[in-house]
Amino acid sequence: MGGLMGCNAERVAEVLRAGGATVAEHKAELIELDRAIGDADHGENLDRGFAAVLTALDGGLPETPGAVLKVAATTLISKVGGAAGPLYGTAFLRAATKLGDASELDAAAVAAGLRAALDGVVARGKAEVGDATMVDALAPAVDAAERAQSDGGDPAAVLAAAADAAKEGADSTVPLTARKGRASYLGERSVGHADPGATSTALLLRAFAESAR
Amino acid sequence: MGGLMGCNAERVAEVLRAGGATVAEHKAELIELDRAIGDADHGENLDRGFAAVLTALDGGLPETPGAVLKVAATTLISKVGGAAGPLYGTAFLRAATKLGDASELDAAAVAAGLRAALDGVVARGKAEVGDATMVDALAPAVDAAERAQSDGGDPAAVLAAAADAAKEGADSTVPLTARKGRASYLGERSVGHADPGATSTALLLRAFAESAR
Amino acid sequence: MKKIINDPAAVVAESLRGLAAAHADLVRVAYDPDHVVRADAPVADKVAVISGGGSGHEPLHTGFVGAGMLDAAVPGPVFTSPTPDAVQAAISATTGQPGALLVVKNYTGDVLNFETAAELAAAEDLDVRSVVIDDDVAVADSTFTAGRRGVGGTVLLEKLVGAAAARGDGLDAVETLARRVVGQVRSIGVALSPPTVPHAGEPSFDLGEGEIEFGIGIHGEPGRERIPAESADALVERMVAAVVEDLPFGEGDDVLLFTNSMGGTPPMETYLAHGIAERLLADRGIRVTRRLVGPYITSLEMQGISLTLLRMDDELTELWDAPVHTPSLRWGV
Amino acid sequence: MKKIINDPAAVVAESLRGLAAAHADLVRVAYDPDHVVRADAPVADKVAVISGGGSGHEPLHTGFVGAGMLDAAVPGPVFTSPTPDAVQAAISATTGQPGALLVVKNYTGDVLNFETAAELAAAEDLDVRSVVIDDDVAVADSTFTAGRRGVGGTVLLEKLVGAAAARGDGLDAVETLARRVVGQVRSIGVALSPPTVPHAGEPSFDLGEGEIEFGIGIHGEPGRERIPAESADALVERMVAAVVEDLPFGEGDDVLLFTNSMGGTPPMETYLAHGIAERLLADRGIRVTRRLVGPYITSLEMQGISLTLLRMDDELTELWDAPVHTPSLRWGV
Ligand SMILES: Nc1ncnc2c1ncn2[C@@H]1O[C@H](COP(=O)(O)OP(=O)(O)O)[C@@H](O)[C@H]1O
Ligand SMILES: Nc1ncnc2c1ncn2[C@@H]1O[C@H](COP(=O)(O)OP(=O)(O)O)[C@@H](O)[C@H]1O
Ligand SMILES: [Mg+2]
Ligand SMILES: [Mg+2]
Ligand SMILES: [Mg+2]
Ligand SMILES: [Mg+2]
Repeated sequence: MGGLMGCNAERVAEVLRAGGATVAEHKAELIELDRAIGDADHGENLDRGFAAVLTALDGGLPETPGAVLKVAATTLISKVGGAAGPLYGTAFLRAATKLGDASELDAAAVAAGLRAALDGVVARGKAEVGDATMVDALAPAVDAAERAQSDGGDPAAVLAAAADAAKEGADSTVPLTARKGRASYLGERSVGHADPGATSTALLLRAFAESAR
Repeated sequence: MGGLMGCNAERVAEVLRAGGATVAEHKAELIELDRAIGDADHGENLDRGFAAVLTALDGGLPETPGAVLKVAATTLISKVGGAAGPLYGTAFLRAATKLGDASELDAAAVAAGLRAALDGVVARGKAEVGDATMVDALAPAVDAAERAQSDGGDPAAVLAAAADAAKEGADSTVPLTARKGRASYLGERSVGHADPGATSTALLLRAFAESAR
Repeated sequence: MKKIINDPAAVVAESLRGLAAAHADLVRVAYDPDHVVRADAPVADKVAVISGGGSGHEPLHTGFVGAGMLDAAVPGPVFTSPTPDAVQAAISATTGQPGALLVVKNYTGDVLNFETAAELAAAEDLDVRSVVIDDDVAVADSTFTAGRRGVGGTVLLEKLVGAAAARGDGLDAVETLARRVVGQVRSIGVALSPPTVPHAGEPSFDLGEGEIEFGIGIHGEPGRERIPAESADALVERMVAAVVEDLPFGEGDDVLLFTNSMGGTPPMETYLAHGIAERLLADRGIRVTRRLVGPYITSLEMQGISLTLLRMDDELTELWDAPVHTPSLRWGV
Repeated sequence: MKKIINDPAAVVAESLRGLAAAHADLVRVAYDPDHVVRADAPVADKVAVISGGGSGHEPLHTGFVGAGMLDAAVPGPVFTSPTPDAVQAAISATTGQPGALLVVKNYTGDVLNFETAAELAAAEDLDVRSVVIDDDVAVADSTFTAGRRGVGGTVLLEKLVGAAAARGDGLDAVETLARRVVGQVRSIGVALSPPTVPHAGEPSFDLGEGEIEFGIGIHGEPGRERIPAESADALVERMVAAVVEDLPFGEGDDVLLFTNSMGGTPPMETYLAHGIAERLLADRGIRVTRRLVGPYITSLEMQGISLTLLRMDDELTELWDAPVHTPSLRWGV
């Protein structure tokens, strides 16, 4: 089965596994980004969390995509800690809730899930675009996803558009002065560094998109 | 007045001042030697002590060479600390006692003063030649001083002979395994380093000899 | 990086094992989720005082569990806030009808995770309140940042609210006291060398031989400003000025002066700095009536110090002097 | 080198000023010659317990002045034994008819300077005895060296003889106890990084990224052996073996385990090592009945730890548990 068309719980779990693999692969890079303007734990935190998500999924797959995402959410909340844990956890939780008990996802569901995720992150963290946080990657990703969906894209195309925009969004944090999270303590000294959370968001969406192709 | 012939309290003070100057000049070098096999304080300790000796002498000169050396001894004992303080202090104290209340020193007195100094160091520190301590410089220095004196040398010649032998003695500590003092904790790892105390003894005797010329 | 550790991922749990062995009379340690509670928890009819945060700041918080201070501490991974389930486990193990106060340092992660835990506790009909401590004057207190960090003031706050709970104050009173303390405590920190996070393996920042990070936090996050190394007199004056001018503290004030080592700075320098700070405060007419000197809130092996000033009054003095019996703070017992 | 100091030559005196300000209720500081005495010295009808040595090992010895431990401490310059007149001043300020015990770490300089002070005191008809502590198993105990160094055992010795003097033991009894403790305490230390002596300005030794100094002293003198960095499990096993085999300690022994940070090693690692040591001793059938964990005898900012084992019995346990009230060790009061 190519693409996410008609994608079910199993496919969503596969996509999450791809996300876990990319976090493991980029762990050192994320630590290094966080070392520069934070406390050098973002890669370690996310990797610990996604490894636990994969273990949880190995233990038995729930029946719906929403239920799979909910497992991911609660696992992230109880394993990641720091700022990223509650934020990513909330993102997955809100997406899960949005998807309800649908057994398969279409492009509209994917876009709506992403929108719910973003709303959750903003509700918890109160960051706006331009504050140099994961919102700078996620917000344009959601916009792009919705455009791709209304242009008739399939779920894979929606995710691909989100990934592209997220990457651009993450890059856009480099010249910014951080205003939320740990990097904000640096004031202008945060300028010139990519935000770790925005970078991990972009990496995750890229992995999701590639796995969904 | 050239040389120490007929030398009085004032000349002895001058000789001590030359010693103080050499210690100040070589302070960093002595710290560095002690850093390698000890605790990096020998130069600091001696410099603190000799600076105090010079201050004490500036405050008023006693009448006899012995009394001058006694001021040096008590000042070193109360200012140097560590192993070197009591050892150098004892050396000067014993020399002072040996010289009694003679108002001028001849070659025999200089040689006898050095012998008394050595005996004092050995009595306090229990080191033998070959243990890689200041004794390795002082013992051959005393032997050479006595030879020079019995060969008819004047006080300056006696000190010059002592200084030459002390330098050789200090160099001889390089291949030795230290058996006394802090360097002994290193066992064979002390091999290859000159002993700081032997080195300072050689430097002092060289300064005394040159000042006495 | 050289550390006395085995697997970096196990460092917190293994360290807790040593704490448990060393202080079995004072604390009980539970693992996965990790939390440390008083050996005699739950203490009946007493408000529970609970704190926590990333590890690497020891003795904060685990070293302050015991009579007269914390009922529980929740250590997260190194420099990483603990998760809500860990906080919840600590709440469950210590909290009864009088409720609990969570002492939360103002970092996004701590605030979010403790908030979630408090919500979960509320769902179980426990009265759990939070107080957020944000005493670090290095960070501009504006809505354009995550707000000021919680640093040295946390130690004092935990002692004071712990004493209030121990004397039988109810949750309202303990909470009110906590907010009052937060309102009158201020801190500033400097770093001379960086810490190294075990899993990162590299120093958290690079600092030249002649440089100091002024306004450092406690997580190896770089400071607000990098200044040339200077004499202790000049540096402590710069620190005292930053703290005094912020609240501001003024002539006639009674204060508690807390001179803290960030870990790698030895007592010789910590006391030296303390002596200078005492003199500079006296010069300003500020009277130091209580003091605490030593490594109480650290950043692994980072070299540096912080100064914390708390405005004192009779009640705070009485609470400060009240007995405390924990692994790392102990008097009156 | 970066340190929070002014003039390196003034570092000890300036640090003492901070100590005096922080603990005016416990200690009194006199300068030039520098010595620290109990605030209530001289204590009538009590054997005085006095120690001292080079500075840079804080809290040893100045942090242990107070009720139940030291009557006086004599801090020399950094890593340099104090001079006899300083020791003599401390004796004069604290010693009456019951006499005094000098606790001397076995270093040539300390032994010679304290010996001279004792002679001077004898000339003034004071009964002053010395006990030399030499508990470091890293140094071969032979006449071909200056003998074993005094290290971690010193802390325990000062506490125990301080307690004996406090309960009213006479000088003979205090001296006998001291010698008994020296006979049954052993230590070993390791360093992961060197200290830097303020006046030297350079690290005391150079250590590669993958190297550990095994059998380190407390003065930045290099250790006996340089070994490759290894896991905490392997390193602590190596240390425990060295200490246990030396006395030897054996199955059925009750011991006090003192896990000491050399200064720069944070609590996280110190407790981690302590937990491993507890386990390794249990494996050998050695029962840990008392413990002390933390930075109590340090070498400036050197990273590393030491382990000290003291064979316990009822008397030593009672003396260990007895009240102590000093700046850095406090319980039972
Ligand atoms: N208020 C916030 N809103 C959105 N994202 C945030 C916020 N605060 C922090 N973040 C994100 O979290 C990332 C840091 O995560 P992590 O390093 O795991 O946690 P911590 O900062 O607690 O160490 C930042 O790079 C940023 O993207
Ligand atoms: N027992 C001894 N006999 C003779 N000289 C000694 C003895 N012990 C140490 N020394 C000398 O003292 C020197 C060290 O002096 P110093 O560094 O000032 O004292 P410390 O070793 O206490 O730091 C050594 O280099 C050695 O020459
Ligand atoms: Mg981080
Ligand atoms: Mg030395
Ligand atoms: Mg963190
Ligand atoms: Mg020395």
